[in-house]
Amino acid sequence: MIEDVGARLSFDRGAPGRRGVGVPRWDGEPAALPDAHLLRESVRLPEMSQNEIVRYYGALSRRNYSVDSGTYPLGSCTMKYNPKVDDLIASLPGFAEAHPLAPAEDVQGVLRVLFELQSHLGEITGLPAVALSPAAGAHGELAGMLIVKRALERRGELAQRRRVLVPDSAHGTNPATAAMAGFTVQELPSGPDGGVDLATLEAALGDDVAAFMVTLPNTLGLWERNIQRVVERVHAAGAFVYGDGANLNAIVGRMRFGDLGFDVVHLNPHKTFGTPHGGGGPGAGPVCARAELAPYLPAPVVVQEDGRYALVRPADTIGRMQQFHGSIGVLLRAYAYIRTLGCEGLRETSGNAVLNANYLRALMRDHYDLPYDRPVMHEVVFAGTRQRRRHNVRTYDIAKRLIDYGLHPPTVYFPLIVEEALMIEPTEAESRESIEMLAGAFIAIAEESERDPELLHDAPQTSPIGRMDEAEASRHPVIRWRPREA
Amino acid sequence: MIEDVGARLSFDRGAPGRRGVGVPRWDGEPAALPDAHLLRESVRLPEMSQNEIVRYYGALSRRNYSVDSGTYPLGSCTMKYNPKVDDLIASLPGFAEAHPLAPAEDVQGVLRVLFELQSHLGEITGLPAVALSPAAGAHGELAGMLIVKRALERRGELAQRRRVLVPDSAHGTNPATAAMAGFTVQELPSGPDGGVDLATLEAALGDDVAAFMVTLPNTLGLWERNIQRVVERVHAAGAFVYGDGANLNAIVGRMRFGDLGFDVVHLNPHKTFGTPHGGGGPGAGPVCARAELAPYLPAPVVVQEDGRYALVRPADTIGRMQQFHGSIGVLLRAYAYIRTLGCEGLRETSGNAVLNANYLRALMRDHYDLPYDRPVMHEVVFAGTRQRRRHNVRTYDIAKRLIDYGLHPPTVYFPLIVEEALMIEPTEAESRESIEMLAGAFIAIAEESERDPELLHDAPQTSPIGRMDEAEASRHPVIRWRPREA
Amino acid sequence: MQAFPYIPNTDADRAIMLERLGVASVDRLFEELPAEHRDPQINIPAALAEADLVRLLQERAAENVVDRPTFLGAGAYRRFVPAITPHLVSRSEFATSYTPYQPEISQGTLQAAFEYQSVVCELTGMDVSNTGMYDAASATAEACLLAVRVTRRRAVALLEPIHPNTVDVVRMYAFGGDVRVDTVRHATDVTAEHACVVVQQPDFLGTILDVEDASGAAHAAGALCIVVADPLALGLLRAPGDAGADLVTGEGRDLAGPVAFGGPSLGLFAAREPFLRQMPGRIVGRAQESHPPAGASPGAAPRTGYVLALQAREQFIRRERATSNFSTGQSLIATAFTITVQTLGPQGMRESAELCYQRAHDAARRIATLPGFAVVERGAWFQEFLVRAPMPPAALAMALADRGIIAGLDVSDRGEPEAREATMFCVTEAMSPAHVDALVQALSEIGARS
Amino acid sequence: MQAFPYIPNTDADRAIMLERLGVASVDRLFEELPAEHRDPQINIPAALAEADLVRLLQERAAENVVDRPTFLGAGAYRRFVPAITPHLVSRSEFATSYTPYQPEISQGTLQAAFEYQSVVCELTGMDVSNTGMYDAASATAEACLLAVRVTRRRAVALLEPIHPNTVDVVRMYAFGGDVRVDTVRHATDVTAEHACVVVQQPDFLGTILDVEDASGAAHAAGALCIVVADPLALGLLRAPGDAGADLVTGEGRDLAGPVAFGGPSLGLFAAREPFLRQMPGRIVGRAQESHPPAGASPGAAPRTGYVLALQAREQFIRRERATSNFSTGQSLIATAFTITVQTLGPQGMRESAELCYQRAHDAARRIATLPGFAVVERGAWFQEFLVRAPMPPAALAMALADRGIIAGLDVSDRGEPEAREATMFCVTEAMSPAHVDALVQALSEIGARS
Ligand SMILES: Cc1ncc(COP(=O)(O)O)c(C=O)c1O
Ligand SMILES: Cc1ncc(COP(=O)(O)O)c(C=O)c1O
Repeated sequence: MIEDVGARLSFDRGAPGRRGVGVPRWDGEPAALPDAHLLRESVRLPEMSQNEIVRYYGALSRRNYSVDSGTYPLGSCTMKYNPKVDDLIASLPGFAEAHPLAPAEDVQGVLRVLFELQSHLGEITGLPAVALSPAAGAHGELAGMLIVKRALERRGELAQRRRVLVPDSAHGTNPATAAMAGFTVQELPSGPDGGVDLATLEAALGDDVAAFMVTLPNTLGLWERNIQRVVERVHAAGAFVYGDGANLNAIVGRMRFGDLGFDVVHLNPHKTFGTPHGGGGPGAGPVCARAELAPYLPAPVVVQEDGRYALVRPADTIGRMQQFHGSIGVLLRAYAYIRTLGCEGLRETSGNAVLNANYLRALMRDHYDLPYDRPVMHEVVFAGTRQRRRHNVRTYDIAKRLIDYGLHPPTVYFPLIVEEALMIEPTEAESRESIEMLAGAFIAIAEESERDPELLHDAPQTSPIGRMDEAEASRHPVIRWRPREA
Repeated sequence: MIEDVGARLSFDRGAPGRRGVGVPRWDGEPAALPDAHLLRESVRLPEMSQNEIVRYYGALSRRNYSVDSGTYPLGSCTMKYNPKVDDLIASLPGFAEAHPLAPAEDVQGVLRVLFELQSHLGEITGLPAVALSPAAGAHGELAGMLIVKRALERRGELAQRRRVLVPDSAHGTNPATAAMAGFTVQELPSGPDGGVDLATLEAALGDDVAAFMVTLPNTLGLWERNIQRVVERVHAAGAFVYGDGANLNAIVGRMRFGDLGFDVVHLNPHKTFGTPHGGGGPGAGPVCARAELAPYLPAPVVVQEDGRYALVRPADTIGRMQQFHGSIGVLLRAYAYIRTLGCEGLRETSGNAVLNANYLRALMRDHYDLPYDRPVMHEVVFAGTRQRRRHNVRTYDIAKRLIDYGLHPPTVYFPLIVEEALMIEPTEAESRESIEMLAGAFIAIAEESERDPELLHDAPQTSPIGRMDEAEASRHPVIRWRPREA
Repeated sequence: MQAFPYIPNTDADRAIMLERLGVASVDRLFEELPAEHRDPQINIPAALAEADLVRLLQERAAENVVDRPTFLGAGAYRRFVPAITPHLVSRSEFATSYTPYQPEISQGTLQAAFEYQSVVCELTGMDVSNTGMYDAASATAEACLLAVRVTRRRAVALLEPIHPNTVDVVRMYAFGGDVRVDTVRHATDVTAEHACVVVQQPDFLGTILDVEDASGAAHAAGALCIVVADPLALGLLRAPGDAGADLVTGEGRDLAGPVAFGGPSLGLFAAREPFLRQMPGRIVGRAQESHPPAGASPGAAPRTGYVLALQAREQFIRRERATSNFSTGQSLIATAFTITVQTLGPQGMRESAELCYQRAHDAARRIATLPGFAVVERGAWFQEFLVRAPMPPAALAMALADRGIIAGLDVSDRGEPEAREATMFCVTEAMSPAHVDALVQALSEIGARS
Repeated sequence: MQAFPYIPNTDADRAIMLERLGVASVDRLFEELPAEHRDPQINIPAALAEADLVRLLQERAAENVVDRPTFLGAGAYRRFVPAITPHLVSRSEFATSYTPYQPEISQGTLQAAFEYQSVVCELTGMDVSNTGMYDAASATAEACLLAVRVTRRRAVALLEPIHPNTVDVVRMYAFGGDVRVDTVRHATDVTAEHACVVVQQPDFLGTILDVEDASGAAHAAGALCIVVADPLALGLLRAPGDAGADLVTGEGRDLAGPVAFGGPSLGLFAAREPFLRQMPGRIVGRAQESHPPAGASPGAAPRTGYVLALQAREQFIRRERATSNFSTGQSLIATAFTITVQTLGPQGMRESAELCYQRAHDAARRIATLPGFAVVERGAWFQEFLVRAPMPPAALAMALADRGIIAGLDVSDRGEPEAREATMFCVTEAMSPAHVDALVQALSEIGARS
């Protein structure tokens, strides 16, 4: 009897003539409008009273699971707690109302924060040349790979070095970014321990290789045991080591990319530094590089001289990533997060993230297959292979069934190299009890898959809507409202 | 499988040593603490991390129905839309951070708003002597009745006039307030049309009567057709007319208490002026009186002289209603609301509130009994008598069943003079469709009560929790957490 | 007709509805109202669009000066409130619901209120609490009326120094109840005529009292002991319930949010068990499901929830015989208070109280060393201290105002000898240390020039 | 170990967990990491308690001057955003969820995104939209790459005057894609080498263009026409889709919230239907339930919902052959944008756009009457106009700064003749009329003194 919210968009609500808000009337002398051929009649939009809009979007919100509603162990997403004080800080009028083109003397406060954030990220990564302007992880990757490209260009090697090596366990953004940066991508199969296989790497290296892109820890949640040798070999071949630092939560405060010899990394503050993910952004993607690469950083960067801060364009910059200076609201939150925890708190973060993942692994290991049976870092990848083989239950079904336990499913079918993958990242923000609860739900579901696999096939049952026909939505895409008669 | 939230209070969550927030360390020279016998060991409180607290209170919030979730037609409560811009205004630091004892020159902005609000309420009620400090409707009533008491005292009639007349349809706060003000209460039975019966009133009047308290429109949602004669008779008997103005939404912009001869009224901004009710407050209860009663107003009131605003203590004030100046945050919202609508918008408010109530009455009238079959003002009172008699379904069951329709039940069993009362106040904030939806649900339930009364007896079925055993909760009250072992 | 964003019906909607009613116009629905007074001229400004409204009120807000260092306390204290408190209570599910008459869809409000009652009992050391009252002063007045009811005595005693506005409010309620109000200098002045003695902790001039002295004297006279306590101070100080208090009230506003020019406020009200059914206000009790929904937990035990309890005390049932006329209270502020206190937790409440104590004592110590200035000695104190300057308090306030600082409260008009010529400064855990530095600097300059 | 509020595990928790793992300490879990680099010295300041953090950042925020009248625009416009927009998007259900990979529990995000796509299509007059990109400039760059893909041409043309930062961003992406970027003065300069022409509407110097001129020229050369449009202006101006645009981008930030020093932003990205499967970014599609929950609606039709659609274009499936590397986007900003536009509605969008137009034209008219000042004539314009003062732009900016006013943008370094010696002032619907008065007053004083 409760309304089927999905069937009625805002465009199907309200009534002609309703208003959501009043607009001040212009009561001065009216200027003539431009010629009619430059103008439109009106925009076709819903007409709702404010109450209707508030209820509609409130109802939508209640159809969402979120970190604030419960455990959200989506692997590779680091869905940790998002501090509310950081939201409050980002909304202070002094920050929120600052115009991006304001004279530097009017925006010293925000510039100082950004400058300090550059320096903190430089410290945290061990890579001191930092630019904050990329808008997300993938955008930071693009900036990083273009820095590599520019450096090769300046070395006169760009025409020759067009190949980028990427492990097959890499996040999809890595090969996609390498391609956007104009490189050809060669995928390297992972070794039996889930890490980079040195022999494979060596075989692939050559003087046409521009860079090796590696995620650390990798997307299996594993530490690259050969990382130092990997870096050596790549450098020896004259190529760059690009680090995907999106998994920094595993090692923050304990290990620095720069110390391991990486040339460039990007970070994901919307993962490691607790900025809210917003249902798919906004994020940010700071890029950190060795000092020698500083001239190529994307513009702008913040510099300080005699206690005054200014935005500058690096000498040989690859250009701008976006129109203005970056996701300032996200960066302010990241700064606040780092200042709240300090170095000690960041170490505790990685410590507890890794402890939670290993504890979960220990609790679940008898019930699910472990394709790589090694202690893990911040996340653990199980395989639903046993359940599929024995009970015709797929990882997809297990994921949907978790919803009925009031939990968000993990990432599934990724990394691609693990069959029926269940990639679980609990983060440090979950307590021991919530790890136990999560493991308990997984174990109960493993038992259900033996006893009553239909339960899983029909899941979820308690969600606002049932399983969706996703394939059909792509076969015959309807991606916007249209009036009923049309 | 989803947690039984009610069974676990915060005190049963978390773990010893967890922190919800850090507190700055005192790193100066420490002063000695007071003697040990003045100190305590520690306070027994939950120990939770911030994530746990956010999730717990978030989960609680999701167990609440609210105006922002849907139609909330609780009679006598005027549950209208609460504008979000008014919340924003009340939280502006210039208002939120002002100290109540700050020198007047530092708080001219808020004093000006309060002064203008006094004047707007004076205009709206036609009673120009206004004090804003009462904290809620009942508090405003107390202020109003003490003004009456002080006036009688100054007239030398206090010893003689100790009786207060109250119609039997009155809101419970009216007799309770008269008693708190030291008067004895005499209840007057309502006339056959639901209004004050002139003969009954005249019989009850006498030179020992201090005041007549009347709600306008009354709690049956009806206009007092004799109101002018009522006021005349009461005044002729030397008594005061006290108006409960909590139902102002019915007549705002269209009729003024002062013009009808009332002496004192209180208003409920958390009803008429859209301030959020907060699950039971905060509210405010401005009191408005004839000019001659101004010296008795509760302290403080705001005055203006030469463009400067100041808080003053009326000459012969009844005293303070609370420690400081009132529910400023609520009053700021009320001011913003009045300024948003202006006189025209306030008239539209009452117009649509009354139209909605009458439309609802028309849609439902064939399905429920109408004890007083007259056009109504802002609310309509039906009786579930037919359903009780024929199907052993009580108003209580009807109310609970509405929950399964995604709606909030109306006020039930009030006013006391209507058997099985269903008191429904839709407000102007509901649209025609939502009135139709509400009527549709009531009608469907009337049909269910014939067809399948068990559906109603077992309702609600879709709420976060089922029907509660309320009687037992009062028989053996458990009103606080205690450790399990105790 | 102009469309207002808060009123959905359009002309077309109204036409349909009026047609159904057989009424020609909306105005016709008001025909019972006396024609000669209908549709009066109401002199209020024309409607404002949201953008103009916000601009106007931003201008008004800017006319308040709130960024200067200020050392006012006296019942309204700047306190640390964590960001999650406003975040959570501004959720519209809490903010836009009514008093929880329908428990099945009001468990959020009800369970939060039960948490509040539990927290208040723990802080005060009392057995029971209601869901909160308007503010500390009105709660104290209601506590006095409770004492009057249970002792059947017609006078109450207030122990000085007590906040003058509390006295004022108690007198106002007492005027209603025809009760006499005596202010007394010593707890031992309480007599068999008094229903109770009211003690403020810390007292109005900042001193920490031994509540046992007052409760002992009150009980000896057959009176109740009511303590008006500062809830942050209770992070550090002995719970009044452990020192013989019968009723405890207090002001919860400042742990719930900003001082907000003094309101909305929150009156704590806690009592010993025997007074439970005499309490004013709403009370939430634990309850069990009587009809668990069919689908929910088949065969399982009824679930636990919360309901409004002991309503037979209240105005809407007992009418003129109710314990109070109390109806709408301060629910949202109570939830905010609860969240702050629980977020601080046992450690945080202690640390915050101690930080307040230390910052205040540090400021006092530094001021005491300034030539010409003295801090009045009067035993243990919490956050407020009395300063005598080389000039009268009014002149001191002016001199500080010239330096952009709002002084403490001039208390020189009070009767107590220690208040003579004194200004009461307040320093809390939430004040900026830089503001204290500015004060000390300003005072040292003022001292040097006088 | 110090307890951090964002990390629940206590020493006791860790002890239990480590025991289960048979590991002696948390540090032991990191033993695979190279010992010589483990636990480096990291030079960042010590942890701050919340109260100190807030105070620190309030100080930083106060170091930004944001209350002066300012007439900067150039891609970041102060716009009216109704209060319900931040109210709704700050609901943690929207703010703290991930990209909606699990549609059953992400309908809120998904349906809001579908609303967004619909609104963008309506505003731009295009057939399809994605869920939004980083900002206008990067969306424009991605649009250029789309044009390169579908035309298989290796150069793009940008029509001047266009925002210089847009040029910069397009060049950056073009560096990656090995694409040539030409800036052209006339649409007719587009050749068969160009994959597209990019037109800004209104153009960088504020003028309203007839998009048909550009689309006609582009199509004649076999190139696509990409329009970068101001979405508020689209409340008034002809939809680019009706004037021949193939792709429309734009900046949504300013209708979503405050300018926020330029970000986070929101890049609108809409296209004609044939380009749907070539689009970068996420796309949400309508879907039906395949397994309705048993209890929900027995026998009833499957319900409608929303899912991520056409994912085969995306990096996590197609990897190096994806249409873009796009992953995390600007979902929350897109929802805010949608709510603002829908709250304004058709009437409000028109009125807001006209108010912007009228306020700007009024300011220009008043400035044009000041002796010594001229407003450059160049056809219809929306919110930005070029002023020549009796002094060079830099001197004008200084003179205004002395009067507490931030001037418009100095555009005198640009090539266009109309920009010579000019300052570009921007006035929007959200600017305070008092600020415009102050500007006119200041300019008249400055004019009189020069
Ligand atoms: C390992 C890894 N790399 C890259 C990315 C891409 O980051 P973004 O989504 O912010 O573009 C992610 C994001 O989830 C990631 O987990
Ligand atoms: C008619 C009437 N009078 C008085 C009151 C009491 O107001 P309050 O609850 O604000 O004390 C109410 C409140 O609901 C009411 O409806």
